[in-house]
Amino acid sequence: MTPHFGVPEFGFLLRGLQWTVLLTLVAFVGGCTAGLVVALLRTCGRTTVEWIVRIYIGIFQGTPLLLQLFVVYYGLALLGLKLSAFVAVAIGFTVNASAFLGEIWRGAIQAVPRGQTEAAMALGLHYSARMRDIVLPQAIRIALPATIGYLVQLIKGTSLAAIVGFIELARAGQIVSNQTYQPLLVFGVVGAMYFILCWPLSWWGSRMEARLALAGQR
Amino acid sequence: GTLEDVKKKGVVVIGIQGDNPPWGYVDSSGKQDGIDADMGRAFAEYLGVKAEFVPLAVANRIPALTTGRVDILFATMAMLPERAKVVQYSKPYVANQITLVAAQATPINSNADMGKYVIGVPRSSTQDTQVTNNAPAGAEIRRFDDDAATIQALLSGQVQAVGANSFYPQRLNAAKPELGFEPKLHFTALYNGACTRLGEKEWNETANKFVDQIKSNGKLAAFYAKWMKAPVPVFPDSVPGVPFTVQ
Amino acid sequence: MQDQILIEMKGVQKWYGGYQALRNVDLTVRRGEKIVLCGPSGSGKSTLIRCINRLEAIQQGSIVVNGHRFDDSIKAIDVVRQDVGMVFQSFNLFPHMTVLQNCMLAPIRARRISKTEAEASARKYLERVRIGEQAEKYPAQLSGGQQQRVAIARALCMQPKVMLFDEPTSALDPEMVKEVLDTMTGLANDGMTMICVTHEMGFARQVADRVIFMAEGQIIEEGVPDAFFRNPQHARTKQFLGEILAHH
Amino acid sequence: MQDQILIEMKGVQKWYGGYQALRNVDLTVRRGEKIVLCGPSGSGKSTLIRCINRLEAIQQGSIVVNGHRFDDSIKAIDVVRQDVGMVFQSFNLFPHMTVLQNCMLAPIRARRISKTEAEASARKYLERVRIGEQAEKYPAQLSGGQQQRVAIARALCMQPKVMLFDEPTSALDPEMVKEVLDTMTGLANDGMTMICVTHEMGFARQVADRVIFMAEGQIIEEGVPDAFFRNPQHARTKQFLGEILAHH
Amino acid sequence: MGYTLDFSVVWHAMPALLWGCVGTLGLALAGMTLAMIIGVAGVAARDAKAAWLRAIVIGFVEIVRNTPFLVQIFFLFFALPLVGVKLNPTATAIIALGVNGGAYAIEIIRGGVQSIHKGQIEAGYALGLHKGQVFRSIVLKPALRAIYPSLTGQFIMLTLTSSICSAVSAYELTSVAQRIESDTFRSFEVYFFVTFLYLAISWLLMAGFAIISHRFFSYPTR
Ligand SMILES: Nc1ncnc2c1ncn2[C@@H]1O[C@H](COP(=O)(O)OP(=O)(O)OP(=O)(O)O)[C@@H](O)[C@H]1O
Ligand SMILES: Nc1ncnc2c1ncn2[C@@H]1O[C@H](COP(=O)(O)OP(=O)(O)OP(=O)(O)O)[C@@H](O)[C@H]1O
Ligand SMILES: [Mg+2]
Ligand SMILES: [Mg+2]
Repeated sequence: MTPHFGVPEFGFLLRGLQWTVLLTLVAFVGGCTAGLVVALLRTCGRTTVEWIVRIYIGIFQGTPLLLQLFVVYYGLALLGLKLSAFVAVAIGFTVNASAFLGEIWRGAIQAVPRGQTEAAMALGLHYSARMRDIVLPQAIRIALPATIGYLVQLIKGTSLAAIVGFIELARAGQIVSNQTYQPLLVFGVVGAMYFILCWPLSWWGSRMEARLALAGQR
Repeated sequence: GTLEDVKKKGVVVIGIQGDNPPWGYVDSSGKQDGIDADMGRAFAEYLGVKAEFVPLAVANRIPALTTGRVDILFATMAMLPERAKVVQYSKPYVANQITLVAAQATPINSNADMGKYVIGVPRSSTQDTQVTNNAPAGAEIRRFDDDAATIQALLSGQVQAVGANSFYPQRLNAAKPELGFEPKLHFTALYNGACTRLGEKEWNETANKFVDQIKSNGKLAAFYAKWMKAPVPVFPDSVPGVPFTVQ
Repeated sequence: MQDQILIEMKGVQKWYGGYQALRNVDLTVRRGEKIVLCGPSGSGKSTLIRCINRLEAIQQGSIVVNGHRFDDSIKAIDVVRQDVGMVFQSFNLFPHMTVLQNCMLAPIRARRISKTEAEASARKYLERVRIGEQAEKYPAQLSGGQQQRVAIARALCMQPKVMLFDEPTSALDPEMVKEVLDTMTGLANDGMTMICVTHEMGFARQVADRVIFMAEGQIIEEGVPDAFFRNPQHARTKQFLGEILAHH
Repeated sequence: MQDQILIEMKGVQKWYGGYQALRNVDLTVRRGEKIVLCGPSGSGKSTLIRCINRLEAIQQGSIVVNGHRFDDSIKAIDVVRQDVGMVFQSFNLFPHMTVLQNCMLAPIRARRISKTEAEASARKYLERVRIGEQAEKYPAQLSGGQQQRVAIARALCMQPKVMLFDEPTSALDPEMVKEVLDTMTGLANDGMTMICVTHEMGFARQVADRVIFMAEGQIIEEGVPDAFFRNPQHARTKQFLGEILAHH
Repeated sequence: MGYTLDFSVVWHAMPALLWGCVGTLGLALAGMTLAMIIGVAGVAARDAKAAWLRAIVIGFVEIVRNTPFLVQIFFLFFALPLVGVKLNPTATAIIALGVNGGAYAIEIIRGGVQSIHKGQIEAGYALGLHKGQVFRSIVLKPALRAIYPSLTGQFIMLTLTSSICSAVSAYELTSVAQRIESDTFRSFEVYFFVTFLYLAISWLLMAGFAIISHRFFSYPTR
């Protein structure tokens, strides 16, 4: 009745880890796409649009992700839009990530010196060419460390997908701990798995940051 | 959707608990198991469709049903009058003893004794309701997310007693046999039913016919022997405040 | 041809919020003219030349560049910007592109000429500012003077009708000022129409057809360099020239 | 008294990692002397004066300031720093303090004089650099020239024996250069000992007792301004002066 | 549909919910205070002479930043009793929040100190101030001002993270919400409204932070 923590349990955690990775990828890809739109709208120069986007960002940065997922999952269902759990979670994460990444990238876009845009304008380049060729390539470099940092948050944040039934790593840990009654061991292993997933990214991020800082000094 | 939709699609979506053995849990190979899972599969078979399980956390079982994310709940749903106001119960199919469990050495003999200790319960569970109703005013009750955390709180000494269902003593003693965990107070026997949405007559009638059938054809007895290691108890014909049919 | 009017500003007024940066400015520039703009800090020199290629919008008056009147249509702005080259105090080279790419970008994207053509022309102008062998380097690998010369070449690649310079040498180490001024002088001798904000009075004397003095958003005085420096009319001009020339 | 030696550098060598920034520098400064230091970018001018108040540590040689020899004891460094005032190219005013607070901070903290006394002295020196009425403003609210004058007043408040200036006017708009140079000239006329890195040759001519030319970490040539400018001895000096003076 | 929204339960539960907000704010503010202390101490230790001390700080920061909060708080609540440290849920929550926020604060504050222009520090030395005086009078305020947005942003996140503390039965808004939900089964209404309450809390905090910033960091810059 009560198995000990062994190979099958470890395998179960690994399957949870797969979900964690998959959910993270979906959220990140979705968040990047939507975040780019948010960032561009937030810097478009039209006061009304910028304010609407600001409020959008404020709402999703100002409430717990847990409750956002809840409201998307059940709220959309109440409106008669019955999405599969995966699609609902993907939407929830995408929307949340778009707010955070949008804000990170807005900062990066605005951190590109104004003279760059002016030089591009003076050369007769249109908005799309200015963004694509001049501003965004520089903004991406500036934003990379923070973006990687957010990716780490996202990996950890996917644990909240459990509330709508996803058995990702944290949930798998709960289940195994509930079967084996060795929560310390189980959560230790789960923590280590998150660490192995997140730490290389964090390390890469801070190295990028250090490099950027160095480049900035020159 | 409606019963007809389900038959057309060939899949019934069943809400179940994901981490609460032996009621409903996902085993190490990722398969949904437990007595509720067997019930669910039997129900799908009864309808002639496939079963699709949605594992739910305790607190999300009712919203998953009411918002239409699942068609029916086999999710350790104890019959309580308040719940009956928002979901439609079927006839009962499982009984559950709700008790207060503590180590042998902890002297608890009456409800009033609960006031002297810190008591843990899984939030939103039947135990939560029972302990809250029976404990003296001012008793310190700590609410955790699920059974695992509650049990762990007792084992680590963060609480001295827990509101338990029939399976807690067995699990606790497996982890720390030297403490001799035992039921101290008996609160109530509770009955679990399948839940459908309020007012959906067709679903409710189908669920009731299914429960009647497995009671009479011995299937339920087999499930009971497998999971509860006990014979099927006698179920009451009515539970106060909990109608089994659409009113 | 020599007398053709290239830029005509009439009654131009420009506000930043409540602050009026240009007050009723009239200015006519003919093809081939070289104009030096000077005046104290905050007098509106940058604002004036930035209005010419619409980096700033004006609130009143009209600006006609090479026959195109500014309305607010995007089309008109783009057409004018292609006719007007601009060089900034802080170079504003694109740091993520090589020198060559910096020079090729706008011709390809805005003029839509082919890559090979763009490259040929870029290399030609880089040679002309005597920096051809640095084409594959990134801006950060060049000295300030070299960067500014690349910026000039980049603007020339669009084959502008007129070049605007906004204090092109004031961010440079003293040693590098000369190489940039020499490049500009060369350009002037080739007949390029130029408006140049600068405090390099030696350059003004040598190159300018007209020196224009601004203060508080207005054109106060203008004249040929010799007369302007020897015999300024207005008190404000005298004071300014006194300050600027005192410590040289 | 007039002949008292205030600074004496002997055989000073300074490396940044593997790069030698100062090569065997000897320099003696007497009380009341005004010295202008010039030379191409990277020649070690800043490094030299930063060694004097130990913002940079030296690896060989000795520096004696006002009779105090630098060893590495914290005490000696602090004492010397209080005797040496320094003015930077980029002002380095503290942005979160008002002008007055900027001037009062060090006297209160390092000299431990009373608040009222510090304020009185701060106001006196602010008057002296003709900026008394700006005492309550924050640095960002002042023009560059005003900021640099505050920086001078701030250094004076510590009543230093010698003032070091590291290109004090090269971050300024041309108009503001004069007001700062005037302040410095005033200071020189009052008898302050000064070492000044600058390319303002007019100032050097007018004020300096000696002009020193550095290149590649060495003192190449020195002399009284007249002789130095009219008749430089070394090829490197001639070339430098040629470049520097060409466009003026 | 068979389900009609009924927000009256939320109305009836309002006092409890508002108390929950107080609980959340209390946890958050206590957590932030602890995080600040850990942050400043950590920055000092991060640049200490003793290599082991630096290693501890680096290890601490990396572990905390690369594991989920839930795992951290479980560890504090369920594992520390095994070595004889038994903290009540509130203390556990505050420490968990403080430790989590502290790790981020260390990195943020460090960045702020490094962002101070070297010339500022040199000017301080040139005036004869010593290291401590330079840090207190010259570095600290501009550094805090530079990091203020990211620091307060992190603290808002910390406030939202406190919703996870219900997992160890700490008293805060989410636990109150779950309690009301289990009484009424009006999950959607309750959670929807609680989401609004969180929004109100974070906007309130932002406003508070803005006032503090205005009061202490409002010197002009270019
Ligand atoms: N974007 C802006 N917003 C508000 N005011 C501005 C802006 N740009 C310039 N100004 C103001 O307009 C006035 C003229 O500025 P402008 O840059 O044209 O002066 P300038 O003559 O070029 O001075 P400088 O020699 O310092 O470059 C100044 O008072 C300046 O403060
Ligand atoms: N902190 C440092 N680390 C490494 N190298 C340095 C450092 N500071 C200066 N150098 C190098 O030492 C040399 C002398 O620098 P220094 O700043 O003294 O020159 P300078 O004569 O003041 O030049 P400039 O006129 O550009 O200010 C330069 O080659 C410079 O690159
Ligand atoms: Mg200007
Ligand atoms: Mg220097």
